[in-house]
Amino acid sequence: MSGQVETLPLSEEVVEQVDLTQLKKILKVALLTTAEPLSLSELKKLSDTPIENSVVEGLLKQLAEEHAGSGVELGHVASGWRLRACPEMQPYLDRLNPQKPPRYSRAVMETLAIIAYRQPVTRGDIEEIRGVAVSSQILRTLETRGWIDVIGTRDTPGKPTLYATTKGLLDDLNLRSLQELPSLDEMSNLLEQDNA
Amino acid sequence: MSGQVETLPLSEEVVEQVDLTQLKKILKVALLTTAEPLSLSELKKLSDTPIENSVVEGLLKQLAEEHAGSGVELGHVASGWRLRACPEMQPYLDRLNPQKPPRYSRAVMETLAIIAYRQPVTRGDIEEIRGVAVSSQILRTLETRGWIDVIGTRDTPGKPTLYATTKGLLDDLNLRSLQELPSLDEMSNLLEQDNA
Amino acid sequence: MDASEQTQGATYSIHIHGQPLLEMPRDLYIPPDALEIVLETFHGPLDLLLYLIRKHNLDVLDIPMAKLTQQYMGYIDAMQRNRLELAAEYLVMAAVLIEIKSRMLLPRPPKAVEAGEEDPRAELLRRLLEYEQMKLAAQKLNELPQAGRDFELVQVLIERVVEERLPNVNVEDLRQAWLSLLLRVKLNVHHKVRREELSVREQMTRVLRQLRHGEFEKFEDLFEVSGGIASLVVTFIAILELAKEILVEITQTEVLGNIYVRASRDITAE
Repeated sequence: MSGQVETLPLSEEVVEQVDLTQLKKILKVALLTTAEPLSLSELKKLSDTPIENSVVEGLLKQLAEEHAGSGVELGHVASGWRLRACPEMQPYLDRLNPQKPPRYSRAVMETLAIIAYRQPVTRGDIEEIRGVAVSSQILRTLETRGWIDVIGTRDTPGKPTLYATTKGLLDDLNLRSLQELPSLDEMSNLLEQDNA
Repeated sequence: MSGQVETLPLSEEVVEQVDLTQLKKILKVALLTTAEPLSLSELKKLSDTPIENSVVEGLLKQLAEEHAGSGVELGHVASGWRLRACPEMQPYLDRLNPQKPPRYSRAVMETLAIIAYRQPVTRGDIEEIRGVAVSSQILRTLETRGWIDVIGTRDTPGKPTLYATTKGLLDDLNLRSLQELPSLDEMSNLLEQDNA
Repeated sequence: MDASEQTQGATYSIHIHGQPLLEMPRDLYIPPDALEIVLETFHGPLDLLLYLIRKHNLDVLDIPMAKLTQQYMGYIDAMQRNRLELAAEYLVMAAVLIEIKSRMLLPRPPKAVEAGEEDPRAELLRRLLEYEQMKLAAQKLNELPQAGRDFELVQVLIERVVEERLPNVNVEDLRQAWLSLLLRVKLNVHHKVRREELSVREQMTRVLRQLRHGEFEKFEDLFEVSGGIASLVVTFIAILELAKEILVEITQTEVLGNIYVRASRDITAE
């Protein structure tokens, strides 16, 4: 009897301290104000009293359900939980940030075109066609992007590196093969039109 | 009769295009994803069809009401509308980010006050009021924070730079205009201190 | 002044007879350790003067110049005795105070008084009040909740930010690049453009890739039989082209024996 009397107020106190509605509100605000994912252990810090993982996870599940259809979703990624805008909101958000995707310089595009149509080519070949020196930076940009790679060296003095385009380029251009690139005939026609 | 038949589909179409529930959702997501305030004209871009200011303002009012008590509030500041966490949530959020931004020194705050209340001012003006030299560091701190800005030069010998405060300062202080700054103590009140 | 006795205060909370430093005694006694704090506490001479006036209940409208100057000089002397680096402004202010004091000692001609000639203290008063006004304004500004310090802004992630770093290129871009190149080249050389060139080049790349390991491969293994006759022909031309450019080595050890192909010596770069 006395044991019961002693434990009762204690457990009541605990229930009182962990105000789940309040904690859910705090979790939500934390997720709203943090762009980085928050781990479970970070989220647990938001409770004034020690709390079980399962309780936090339960609240997160509730939050995820409450956000359904709101254009924002609560997701669980590798490093924790985070809110993000649903992809279908993207077109609207883009209207606010018309930050156009960066464009490659003419030098990069011309180098890529030469490699695509004349592969395998050396840097010297590219320079000969473009009429100017090709910086390592340009080639590195295209290599980093995974659009060109080194497939060997030409057996001439200096053993120049041979570049060719990759499957990755075709994938990114949504082509099945290099033959689907705009044909050169078509282009020379265009050229003639220009001259006409 | 034929007139009615012709106009009816048209007005229905308009009603259909401006789906206010959808627009409110888009406005909300835009406000959730943007830390910078969004102006009315930016928010209007989110509608697929041209829309009245009053309609957007009505939706913003609804959103503000819906956020009441959620720990997040929709506010109207100098550059537009934005969501912020209520200050009472800060103690919890500080647990996640124990590195608080440093408080500015008295010298920085006094310089800011002089620029805010006496703008546009030159460095000389600030030094005259404070009675001490103003270091470049102080001005740079305020410029880097985006709170002050060079708005020109005074047409006196040496063409000293003129400083003024920015909308960013008002945004960061959650104010809509300079008139909402705390009012200055009247000189007469300062004098009366003696007599007390 | 018995300074040595009074050094019990720590650097940041100096107490004199139990009183914190900021409640400085009227006799202007300053413990030596506190001087630096004094310099840090007061932001310039106006600030120090305001402190003296407010703390000693001096009348701003009728500043007793003798008393104020004496107290101010007390601080300056103490700081200089301790060879603390004193901002020049403090010394300038000392000169201003002494000047005002001396002008007040001179009898003012009645004419000047009638003509409303300014009290020599007027300018000092104006400056003091203006400074005090700004000092109080700064305090109030600092009390306003600040973004990042007192409240956070809501910012939910938009994934795009991460994804969109790389420029997008489409076929049209590539075509335009090539076109502009051709335009340029056309000015110099007549460029012979042939349709089939592309697939030959493509096959050259494919064959070279296949041979990248550096070992001999059977000639027939280099062909993609499923590609049809046209493909076989193009591949054959490609291999010949590679041989012409000394990119591959083709060998046949016996008549009618297997033909082997391998990349030229240094072609196996990786």
